[in-house]
Amino acid sequence: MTLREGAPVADAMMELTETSPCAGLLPLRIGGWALEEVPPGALTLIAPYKGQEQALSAALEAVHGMGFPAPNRSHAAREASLIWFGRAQALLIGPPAAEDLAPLAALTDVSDGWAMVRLEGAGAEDVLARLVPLDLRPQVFEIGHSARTELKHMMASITKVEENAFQIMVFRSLARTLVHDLKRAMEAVAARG
Amino acid sequence: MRICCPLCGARDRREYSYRGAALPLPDLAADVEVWHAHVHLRQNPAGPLEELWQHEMGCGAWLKVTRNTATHEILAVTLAEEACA
Amino acid sequence: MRISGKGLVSGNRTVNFAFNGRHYMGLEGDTLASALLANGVHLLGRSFKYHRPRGILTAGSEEPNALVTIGKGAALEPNIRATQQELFEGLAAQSQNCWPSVERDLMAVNDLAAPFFGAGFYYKTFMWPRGFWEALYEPLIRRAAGLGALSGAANKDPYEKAYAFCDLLVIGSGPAGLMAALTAARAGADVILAEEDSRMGGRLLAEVEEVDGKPAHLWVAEVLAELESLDNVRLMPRTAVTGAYDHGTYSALERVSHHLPPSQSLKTAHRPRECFWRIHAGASVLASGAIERPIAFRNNDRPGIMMAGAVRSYLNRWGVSPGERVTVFGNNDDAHRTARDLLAAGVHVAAVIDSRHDAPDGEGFPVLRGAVVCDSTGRQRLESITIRSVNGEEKIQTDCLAMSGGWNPSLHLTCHLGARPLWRRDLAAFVPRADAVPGMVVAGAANGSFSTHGALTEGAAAAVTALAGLGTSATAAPPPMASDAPYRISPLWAVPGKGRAWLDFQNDVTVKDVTQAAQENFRSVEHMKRYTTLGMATDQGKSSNVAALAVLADATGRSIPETGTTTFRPPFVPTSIAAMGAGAEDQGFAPQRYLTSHQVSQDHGAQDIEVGLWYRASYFARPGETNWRQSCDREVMMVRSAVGVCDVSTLGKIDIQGKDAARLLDLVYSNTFSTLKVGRVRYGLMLREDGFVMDDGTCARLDETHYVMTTTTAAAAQVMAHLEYLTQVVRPEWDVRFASVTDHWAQFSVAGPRARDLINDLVEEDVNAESFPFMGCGAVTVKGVAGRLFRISFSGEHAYEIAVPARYGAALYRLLLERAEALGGGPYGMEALNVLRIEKGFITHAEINGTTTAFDLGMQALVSPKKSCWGKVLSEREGLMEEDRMRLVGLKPIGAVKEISAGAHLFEPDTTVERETDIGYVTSVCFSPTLGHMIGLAMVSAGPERIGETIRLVDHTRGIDALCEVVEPVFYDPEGGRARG
Amino acid sequence: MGFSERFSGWRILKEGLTGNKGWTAHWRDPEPKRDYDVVIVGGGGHGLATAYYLAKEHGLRNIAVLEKGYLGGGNVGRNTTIVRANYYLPGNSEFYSHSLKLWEGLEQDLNYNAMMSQRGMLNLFHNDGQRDAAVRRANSILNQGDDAEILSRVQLRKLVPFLNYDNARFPIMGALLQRRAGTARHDAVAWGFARGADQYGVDLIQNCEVTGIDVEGGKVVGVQTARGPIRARKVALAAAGRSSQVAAMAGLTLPIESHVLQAFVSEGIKPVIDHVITFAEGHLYISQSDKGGLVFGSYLDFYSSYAARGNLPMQEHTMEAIAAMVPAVTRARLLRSWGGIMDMTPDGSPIIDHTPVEGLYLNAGWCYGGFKATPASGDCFAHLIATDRPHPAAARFRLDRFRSGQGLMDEEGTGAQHNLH
Repeated sequence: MTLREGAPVADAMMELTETSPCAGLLPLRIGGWALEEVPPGALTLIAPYKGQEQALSAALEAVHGMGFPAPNRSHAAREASLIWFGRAQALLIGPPAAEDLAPLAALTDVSDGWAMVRLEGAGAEDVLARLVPLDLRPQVFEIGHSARTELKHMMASITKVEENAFQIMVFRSLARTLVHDLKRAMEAVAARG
Repeated sequence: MRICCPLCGARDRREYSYRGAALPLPDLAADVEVWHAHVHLRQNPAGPLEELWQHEMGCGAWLKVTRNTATHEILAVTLAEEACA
Repeated sequence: MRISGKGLVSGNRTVNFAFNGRHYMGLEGDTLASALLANGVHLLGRSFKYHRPRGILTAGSEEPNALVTIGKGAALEPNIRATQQELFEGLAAQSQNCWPSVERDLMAVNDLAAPFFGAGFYYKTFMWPRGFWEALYEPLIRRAAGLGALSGAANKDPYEKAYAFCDLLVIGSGPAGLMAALTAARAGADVILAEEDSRMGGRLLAEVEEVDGKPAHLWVAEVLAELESLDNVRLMPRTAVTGAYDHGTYSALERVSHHLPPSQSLKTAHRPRECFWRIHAGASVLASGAIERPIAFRNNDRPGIMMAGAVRSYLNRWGVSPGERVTVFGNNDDAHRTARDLLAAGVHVAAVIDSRHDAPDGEGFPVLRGAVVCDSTGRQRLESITIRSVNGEEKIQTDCLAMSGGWNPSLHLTCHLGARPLWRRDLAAFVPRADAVPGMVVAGAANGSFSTHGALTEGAAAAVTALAGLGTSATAAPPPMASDAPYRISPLWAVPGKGRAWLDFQNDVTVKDVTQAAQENFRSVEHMKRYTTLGMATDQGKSSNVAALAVLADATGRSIPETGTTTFRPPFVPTSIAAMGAGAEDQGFAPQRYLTSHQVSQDHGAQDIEVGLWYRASYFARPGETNWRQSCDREVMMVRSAVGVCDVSTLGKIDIQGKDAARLLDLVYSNTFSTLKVGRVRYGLMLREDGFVMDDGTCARLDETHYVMTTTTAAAAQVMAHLEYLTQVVRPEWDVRFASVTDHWAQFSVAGPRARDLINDLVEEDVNAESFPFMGCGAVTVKGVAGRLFRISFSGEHAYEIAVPARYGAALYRLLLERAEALGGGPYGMEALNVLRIEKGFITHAEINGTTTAFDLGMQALVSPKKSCWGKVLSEREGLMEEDRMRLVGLKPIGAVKEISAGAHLFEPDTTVERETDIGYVTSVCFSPTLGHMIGLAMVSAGPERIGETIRLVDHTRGIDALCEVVEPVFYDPEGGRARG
Repeated sequence: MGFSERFSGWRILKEGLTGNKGWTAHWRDPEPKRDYDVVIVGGGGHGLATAYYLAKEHGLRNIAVLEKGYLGGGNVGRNTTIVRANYYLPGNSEFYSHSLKLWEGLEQDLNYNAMMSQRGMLNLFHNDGQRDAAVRRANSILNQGDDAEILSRVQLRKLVPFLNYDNARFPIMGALLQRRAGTARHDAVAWGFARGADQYGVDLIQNCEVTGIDVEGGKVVGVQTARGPIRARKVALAAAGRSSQVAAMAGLTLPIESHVLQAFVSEGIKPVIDHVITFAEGHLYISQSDKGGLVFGSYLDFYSSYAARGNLPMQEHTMEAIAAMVPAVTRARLLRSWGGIMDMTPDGSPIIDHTPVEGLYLNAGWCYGGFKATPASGDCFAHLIATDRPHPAAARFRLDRFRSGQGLMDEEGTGAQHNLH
């Protein structure tokens, strides 16, 4: 199975149209906040094999310009980011993972497995504080920090990508609930004025 | 209640799931008495207890937590893969 | 009576409100209580048991009497404390627990029968004749239950929950709390200052006092101004900290919009009524002040008898005098302070009755030393009190009695982790233990330091201590000048004498009830409370517990510490279920998972059904089909005769890689996977540690070190956690990695004689018996998209599961349906899928119900004798191998009754139907359109030995009593030729 | 043996007219004797009931109940007061059936009004699978000779119109109704058994913690207590929540893990909920007491604990379940929450059995089910202690079933992990 799953083979033959996880649900603007879907690119789970952690990190550095992230951290490069995605796992966002990483780590294509949204606006952490049991105070959860946690009752990945901007991921099938819960939180915080 | 995950730091109890006492694992082929004791019987102390938790809604790591069952005070947390290796 | 120019609300805007239908005017900043007092309204409600007229006792959340109902229709809210409810334009409040009106309440007859309603009377009667309890007595008692009433309509107001984090949580904004917050804030710590009241300042708003050479409330304003100017401080008014939990977690209830008129505008439509906060604090300072306690004497519950501190609050904060001819009764110096303030405000003070012989002189008012109040008169408002002293008894006319039995530190939160408070003789009160809650430092009145100076100093010091625990050094803010009057008290709990003297006002528990409890040997304080219901009303015994304990101690001849301590449990103030449960209303209780095919299915007439968290298509109603059975039968026959398409993406899919992948699968499955060839799929069984079946499913080998495991929809999360357990805890040394790819793949079953035609129509590869044999798998290109094809069948037909990345799911599903329909097929749903699998005897969680073993399910062959596996040892316990265990068989009706039902029980023909003769139960049934009759799967004692026998099926709930033949569980194509061919 | 002081309406009247001066102690506070035929460890509901039935049914008199705190201070005083007989597995079926029958005559038997109220219990179901399980359960109950009905959504809505029928995450499909199920005033049950036992001459000894169990040659001979040694021919353990510690004094390791279960009560409100209602998806059970408080609970906190208090996540889950299913009561306010310590066994069912130590008997592992079991637990345990043969209704509550796998009673099918029941 060398063919990278999910990649169109020859565009001429395309008959299957794509649907994004949050199609028809986003964007939303409520109060001072914008909630937008992050266009699904390639997502690859990278799980180093035993004893390969250093070698993998070096290889990642070489091909993608980013080493394996420390727990609760992420790296961003041009058109690519690499976020820590849990115990012994990182998620490469953007380009497909280079095949030559394969001997060093289990590579799993999960490009279509996640709904990914971006919440932006001053006080975005006040919105997330309605849903996430995470200490998001700016001096604690800084730009580039990333956490696996829960959002209401869903497994989630939350990354602070910029000042006042968070990237939030849940399993694709949960996209509606994610948008519903974030919308509700935005409305409630906005209504306090 | 909060547990300090060695990978993620202090997190709310709601991110974790509980399995029970962390007991030495019998050999897979050990006889039924041994497995019976392992699966069913518990010292069940009112005091410090080594137990297994999983950071299920977080990083997925299984943790060996030493916790006082009378006070809920947490005395130590390690990654199970290191503690049990 | 409002005293012009007096109080902190003086000069504020007027506000219109209504009480019991009458209209009044109050001032902005008023509570309902202060506004009613200003309007001369003193009768607010009725007590629980005796329906005694009741007024306002306190000025805070500890109020036992002044409970009202606010709002209309679905917004109607009972048991709101008038002493806490802020006035807003148009507020309409009602009295509770009275009929027809609070002035004339028929249930007041209870008061006359009081002698027979003593403590625990109901345990001693209502027992004869048997059955009358439910029929007669209980309904009467239930009708009397409760105070306020709910509307009966669903609560549609918005509520929310939120998390907050800080270095230091300061609870209470009196002198101690303000100094703690100031000290921590100046040290740069992240501070949350939570105050239950709408306005910060605590007692400093209620006392005539100077701090730092200026009126106390002005000093408060200055401090608040500084705190507000700092961005490391978060001020949370109207926020009661309700609980202390493990490891620095606190709960708090914010009354977000109780003080506002119902929202009209769209902007505020989503404004929560309340917010339930989960606060994690590195450390905390408890500066919650103290609660003044009543003195028990005969008829001490009349409207107009109030706490002395509350009288000062109404006078000094709200500019209201609760009476025109006030008397004061106390055992400590605070009582005198009340007289002083009233006098200064021009209110007539008839007398100060002080039980102490060494009470200080009055300053312009008469002081009766060594005297007590022993009775009162006045039906709906206090008219007179009777004073007893060495010179005998004397009656004084008065319309307000301010009483003070001393102060109890508000140490409730220090008990929440189980610590018991300590008794301090000099204060005649309990004080908190130093180490009661890790990381919490108690300061000010909450700690028994009752002087303003003491509170200011202790508050600052507490912050320093608390922050030191976090490794942050701070310097205590210098305490401003303030009074340091000593607290002098000599205990007085209950004035001896005849009649009823109230301890717990709301629940009508009197001194007599407590002494009777003691007399009946309910000597443990817990017994006394439970027997008399003392402290169990909505005020949670805030003002009654300690006095009752003292009375019990006296009645049992023990000291108070010997008798016991009071303890408190969360929440500190009653907290609405709506706030703590916010987000779960309507459909918010659990997340909702949708398939990529959902919309397309809907377009094809699909009816949704919940499967775990997922929504799946139950069946597809075609025009003309009037019930699900018609659709289901058609879909089944469609699959058997042509081709059907079903979205099976909900099945858990776990991608497993690494050199030890095969070893892991041999450990987790009872059968062997290391021998599985690349490009092939195998059905596998998983056992729990205790040997029972956990789950089943297929697992495909994509290459030497790469598998993809399928789990049932229901067990997906459990299996994932199990794999993590096995690889992290049991075999951490193995080199294997896995990841859930459930949501990444949209996977569709294509089943039926025409399945291969349909598949070949869509994929580039030539799919044939060689390239994709039964139980084969491989990569395919579907309309240019790289996908996977598995030749597996859950229907017994020639079938495939085709998978593409989820972004193409909707498109592929649409295409599949289009092509299927061209071949005489179409979509099928869960109902048909269930029929197809029962006809084939395939099991689901109806059979894998957590109490069945591989042996029970006839799958012992799948427990490989050649290797050990997880759960194997205990699965072979002698008790789990007995022939007569309930084991899987098929059933088909053979008697006159052709109906069988799931959940029915099974018996041998001609036995009585009872538990002793019960030999099994039916797990799954369906009508098989293929066979033209109903079929079922069942667990039957020694089932396999009964094949061919007749068995009796009884379902009392559906009135079914049928004879069935016990058959092999496979009803259709037992040789499996159709699936393999 | 009759009661020295009978309670009745007349008594109330008489005492009321004479200033309630005549009421006497419900039980004595005797000094412990040096020697008893039977010492019962644990003065909770089960221990007191055991003493009562030992005296009443088996004529024993020389009995002591040793309680480390105050009588009824354990789980009998901290539960959600539900009484039911709607189990479906052999063992549980006959036992809880027996218990419900005892409940029905209890107040006259004890001359104490425990306010047993057979208001009916509704177990909601939400899909076909749950319905079939409810039907299987209902048929088990009926085969046992108790009452059960399956209500359709329409019938249910007539009975309890205020549930969330129209916009629920898990739509309500129907319910299993047991009319004879209901609630009782929990404290009164303990007090009634205590008073009854006391009047038979049983010594109820409070503030008397057992610190050791004396075993000589494999046979129990007595106990060590905070108030000195006490000899006994038989020692019966009924110390739920502390079973493991007490058993350890005799060198036994039990198949028990201790977990905290929270219970909740709201402010008193006028009656809204007349039945006991359970919502399986949230493991919620809720009813309303005669005083007007809503009484409810849900899951364990799920971690081992001896601290009789819980934490927020499960409190919130419980309130969320109410918000989801009973939105008409969510303006009611939580007044108190408390935690009880549960003996959790690997199959969620209890143990009433001999132990390897001669003369030492075990009553433990009641998980959530202890309160409704109180009378039958006492009756069956007393039978075992007095006759050394198991009572037929409790013959399956064997200590060795986990080892043998024979007769496991895993009603929820969640397996041997103690906290999952």
